[in-house]
Amino acid sequence: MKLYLKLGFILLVVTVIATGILAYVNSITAPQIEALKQEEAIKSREELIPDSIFEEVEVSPDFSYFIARNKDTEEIQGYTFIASQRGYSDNVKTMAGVDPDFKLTGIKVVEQSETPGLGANCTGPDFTKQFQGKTMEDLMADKDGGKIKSLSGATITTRAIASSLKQAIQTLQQHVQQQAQTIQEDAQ
Amino acid sequence: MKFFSELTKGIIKENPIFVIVLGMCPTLAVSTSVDNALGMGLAATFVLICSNMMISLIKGIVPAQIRIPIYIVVIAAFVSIINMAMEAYLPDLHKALGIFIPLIVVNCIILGRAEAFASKNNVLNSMADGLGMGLGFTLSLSVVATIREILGNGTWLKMQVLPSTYDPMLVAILAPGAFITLGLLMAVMNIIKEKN
Amino acid sequence: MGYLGQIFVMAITAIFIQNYVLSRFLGLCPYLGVSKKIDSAFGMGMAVIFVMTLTSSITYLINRYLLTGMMYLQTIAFILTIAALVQFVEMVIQKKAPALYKSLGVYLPLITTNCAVLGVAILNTTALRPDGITPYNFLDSTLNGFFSGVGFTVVLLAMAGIRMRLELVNLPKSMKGMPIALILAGIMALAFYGFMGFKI
Amino acid sequence: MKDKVLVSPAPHLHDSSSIPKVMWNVVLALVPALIAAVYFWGFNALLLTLLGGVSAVFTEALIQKLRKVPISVSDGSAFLTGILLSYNIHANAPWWLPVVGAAFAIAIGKQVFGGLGNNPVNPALLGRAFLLASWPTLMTDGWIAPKGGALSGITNLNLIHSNLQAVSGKAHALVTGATPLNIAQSLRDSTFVNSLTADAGTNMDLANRIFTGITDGSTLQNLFWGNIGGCIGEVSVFALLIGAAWLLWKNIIEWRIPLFYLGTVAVLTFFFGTIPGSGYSFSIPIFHLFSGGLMLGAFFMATDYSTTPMTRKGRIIFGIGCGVLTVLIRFVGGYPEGVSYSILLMNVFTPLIDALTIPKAFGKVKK
Amino acid sequence: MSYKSFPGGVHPRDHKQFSAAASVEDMPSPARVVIHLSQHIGSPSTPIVKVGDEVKTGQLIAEASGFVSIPQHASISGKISKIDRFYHPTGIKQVAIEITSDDQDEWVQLVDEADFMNLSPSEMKERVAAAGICGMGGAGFPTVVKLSPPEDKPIDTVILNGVECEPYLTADYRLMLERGEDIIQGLKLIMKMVDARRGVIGIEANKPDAIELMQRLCAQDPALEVVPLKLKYPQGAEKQLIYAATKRKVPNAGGLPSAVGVVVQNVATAVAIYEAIRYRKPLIERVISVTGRIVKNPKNLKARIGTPYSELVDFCSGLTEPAGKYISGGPMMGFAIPNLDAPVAKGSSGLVIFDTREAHDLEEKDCLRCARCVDVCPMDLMPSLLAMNVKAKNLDMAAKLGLNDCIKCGSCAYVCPAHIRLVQWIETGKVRWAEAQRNPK
Repeated sequence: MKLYLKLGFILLVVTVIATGILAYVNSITAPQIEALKQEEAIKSREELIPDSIFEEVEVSPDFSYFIARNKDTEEIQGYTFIASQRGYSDNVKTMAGVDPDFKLTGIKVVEQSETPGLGANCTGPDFTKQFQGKTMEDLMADKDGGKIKSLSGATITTRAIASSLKQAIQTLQQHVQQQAQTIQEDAQ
Repeated sequence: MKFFSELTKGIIKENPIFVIVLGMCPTLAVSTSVDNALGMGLAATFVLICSNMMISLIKGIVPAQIRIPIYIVVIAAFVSIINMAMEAYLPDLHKALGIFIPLIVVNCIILGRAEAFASKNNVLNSMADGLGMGLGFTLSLSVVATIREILGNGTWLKMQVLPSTYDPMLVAILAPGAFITLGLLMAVMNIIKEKN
Repeated sequence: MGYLGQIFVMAITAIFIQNYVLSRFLGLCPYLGVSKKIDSAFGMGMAVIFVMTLTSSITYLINRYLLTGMMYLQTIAFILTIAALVQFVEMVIQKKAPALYKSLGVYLPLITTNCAVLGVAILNTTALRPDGITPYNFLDSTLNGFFSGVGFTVVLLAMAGIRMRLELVNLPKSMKGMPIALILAGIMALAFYGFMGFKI
Repeated sequence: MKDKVLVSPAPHLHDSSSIPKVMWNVVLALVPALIAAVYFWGFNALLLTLLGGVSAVFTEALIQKLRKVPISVSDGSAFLTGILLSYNIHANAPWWLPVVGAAFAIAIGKQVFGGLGNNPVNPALLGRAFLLASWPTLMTDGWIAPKGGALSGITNLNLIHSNLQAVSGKAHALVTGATPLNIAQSLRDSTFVNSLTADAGTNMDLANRIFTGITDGSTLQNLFWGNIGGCIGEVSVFALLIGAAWLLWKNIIEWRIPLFYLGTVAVLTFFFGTIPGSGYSFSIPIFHLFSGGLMLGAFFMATDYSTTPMTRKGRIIFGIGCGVLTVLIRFVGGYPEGVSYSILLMNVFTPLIDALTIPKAFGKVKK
Repeated sequence: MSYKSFPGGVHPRDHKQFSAAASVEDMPSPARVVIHLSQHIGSPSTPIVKVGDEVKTGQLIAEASGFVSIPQHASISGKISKIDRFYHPTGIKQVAIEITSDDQDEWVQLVDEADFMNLSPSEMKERVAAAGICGMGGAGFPTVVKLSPPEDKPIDTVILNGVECEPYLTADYRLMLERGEDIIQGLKLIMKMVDARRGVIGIEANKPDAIELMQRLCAQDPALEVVPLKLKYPQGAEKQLIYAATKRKVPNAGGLPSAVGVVVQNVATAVAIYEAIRYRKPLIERVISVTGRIVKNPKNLKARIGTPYSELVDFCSGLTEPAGKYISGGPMMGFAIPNLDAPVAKGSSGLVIFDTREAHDLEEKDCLRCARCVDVCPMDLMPSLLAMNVKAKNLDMAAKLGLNDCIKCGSCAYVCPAHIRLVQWIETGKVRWAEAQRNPK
């Protein structure tokens, strides 16, 4: 028993030392990682809706969006959000921006594990560019009657992206309109 | 002299992948492109060197019964460090390698070297061993990645090497391609070994 | 899709589509190392299912309630959990079921370095349900661990079956051992592409 | 006088079967399907088929030469693999596709295991899976309609609408540009079905009409004769059945696997044919039996000796397994057709099935 | 007529046309005979004569050396000229007694017991034992042992094996046509000895006249019955015959027919039993088919045990073409022998001679896994798997798969398109396995 206690104690000491070192490294790297993440997020949002400051609105624990206001006029320039749906092999996460009329200003696929060479081509500009200016109604693969040209050999990925965006815009639109209504009602 | 021979053995004679056959998972998973392979290889090399040295340092004071858990803690600590460092300073590579960085912990090469070599040798030789094994690992990874990237994407280190009319053989960068490429490479190694 | 439907999709995904071995490249060492005989493959498979399920549930709790704010300790905490768990399971089985221990005993320590186990634990922390929105809860994690173990066992058994068969034939000398096992894995991965894109 | 007689172990009689006889007979049984293919698609079908065969033979000879083992291409097995692979490619494919595919099939599917009899999975199907994973667009795009027929097998477009093009370009594109199983897959998608309805105006259920079109008697007839789009060797059920009858009569294939395979597909499609969410019932077993590569698969691929169970019980399990997987992939999978993958998957599990179904010796006493 | 059968089996062409019409001819007693001490399963007989001794036809020259053994008798009269190793019908050399004829063919005294049917069973068995009878279908199991089943295994059925499923052979067929009544007597005697109520004669469908004749002979006795059997090889194998006739399965792993209450005897054995009990005649002659496409006059000969095969062939006027293969026994289970020096033994049912084209030596290829061997195996084994395991030296696995249940009927090798010598591999496996059992490491 004594031996076990001793062994346990040694293990504990080693672990504590390791933890200490890790905590120290973490304290150096964590801010850097956080800053990188922020920077990247801001950069991607800026790419979608330029010259804006962003304000986060949480709709539900699963969905939130950013309202983009003009840096100077504070006028609403549009919204950005992340849409996600299961694609061919796993979830495909797409960041997108819409203008105040809920027309897409651009998209960026931020996370996917689709088939390389096929579905994975959804990150390429050839595919993402076509989303610019599309409305909710257009957001279907061309095969399904929409205006999104399918990736060759990867209809499922195309569908997943299109339909996730469509759903997200729908939720967004509802929420924005609701919000506006509440404000109106409050004003009354 | 010993230092030098410990260094080179990992590259050819005791190559961790082709000869000892350890560390298959990352080899197959991250060899889709040469830059990923290099990144993974160097990360593993770093962990190998550090853990080998550390374990060699503490070998005198570690009770035999709990040496494995302690080795794992040491390795896990170094892996976590490189994981954080990469995330902070090489975010793109960190993203590409994904879960395989934390999984360096269970890469059998590292624990294997700790147990087989570092726990019995001095710090300098352990470092050489770690470096050699790491380089051997990196080299083999790069060989596999070279084949897969060229066949499956027509590029090498992102540079176009095959004519643009080449219709890439996608399977090479998919899972089946990884297994088959490595399998054939090992068969070729066997044939070479037999000839010698 | 109801919850049951989602569980079904999770099962199909973990076992066939995103099989840990064939598509995520995890757990290859035991997959290639312990697949020479059906009996031992079965033993290993059972041990992995057991440990993966337990690990998934325990690491979920650790991640959720102990590691908040200290994510940098995730790797070290998980690997220690797995090591301790394996040790514990080994002790329990040895005491309570010596027969089982005899057949599983040799495989249990190997599981500590089975990266699939650590892989499941880590991936569970960020995984989402098939609806693409909801993060895993305790039950999801546990089930995912179980299904992943089953997926591992299924391909391990198939592999063992083929390799036992190949034992009886005249393989080219250079292909014997690892090379043929890897090529078989590649062939199985190609066959498993048939499950891609299942939509239920 | 010294007797010069042969002293060899019993039995001293043999039924005169041999590996070349078996293989060339299967090749012969595949000829009707080739004739049908040439009739529907012209010379290119023949060319692609031969390219596959020649590439397979060449690869096998080359590897055997390198391995310094006797070259055995004359037994016909490599040629058979090559043409079976070509049969799984459509007639509009680039010439190098069957060449590369057959080379892979022979090299990785067969020779790395030491040759005939040792390969665990059907090399031709492995070659096809390899091509599908490597060049998916080449394999799945660019189908051409048979001479005088339609890709979808719907030769009577009036079944759907007399002026389909004007009513809905999309529906028109579908019924002229997709194979029956592709259409079935499209009809599985509620988004697509809704868009069709929206397209045609509210009072015409185009999707329902398309469904009627592909399950109409005239379409089923086209499916039977092979007047539809598809891979070179799979379209003509009629031609394949002639070959299958020959093989069964010559006792080269055994009835269990095809029967249980086709039977399972028929039963499952009958009971679970309704497409979830769409309301269209595909409970028409004959449509499923005649479409895609099922006949080719059931009689010529799922009966491959080395890759299917040896036990009688095992063969039944194998057939049922193939059927279940085929229907599963057709109904919920990512591909419109599941024959190749289902056989390939069952091949992978064949040794396990064999190990679990070893028959009890005659007179085995229960313990 | 409804034909019964068993699962599995093959359909080789029967080739019986060569000798089917030839009535049994008496072969003159030869100038020299070679009587092997091992013509049966069990321990070899012990010689009681020495070189130079004079013997009469039918005189005892070797005693049974145990329970599972039989005595041997001189088949001609003359002088013992040699006791040495001679070619055996299985193609290898074994110890035998050579007798050189004095051309007198002087017999020992025989009897004719009028009331032989009413002898006591033990008396009958004694006479059978003394006559040196072993199974004449080929396997050569000492008959008296078969007639003395364990006390706890009551026998209710005796089956006479008139199947003769081996292609070419017609000896049993002719015997049934020409000595039907003696066969029935033999059957009745066997039933008496084992106290069975039912007697069955199994005959294959390709011998309709024999079926008809035997049915007529059985008609008076309700206890006797002829069971017509499907034309299929190995219909005459003991376990398969029992199954076809009674639907009973003899337990595997060394189970005997007595376990299911059955005794099986060959029709030729039945005649020998009849003669032994009635006349006290030892087994010194038997009917053997000498046949094949190139045998000038294929015949069914009643030949003395020990007659060299070469003399049989000469008696059939020789060969029309050079021989490619000599087969002692039937072509499915018989032994290819290097020359015609071997003599007729008690179990020799035929001598089949192939021409050079029929004698093919097929090259063994890798197993295709076509599973035809599995489909035809009458014992429900997986022959190719057994062979592969033997080749790979997995003897324990092979044993688990039923290695020792193989009856070496050769159906598997007959259909194998890869020409694998399955029977030989399995036999090798049996030997190696037995060796491994004796000397466990």
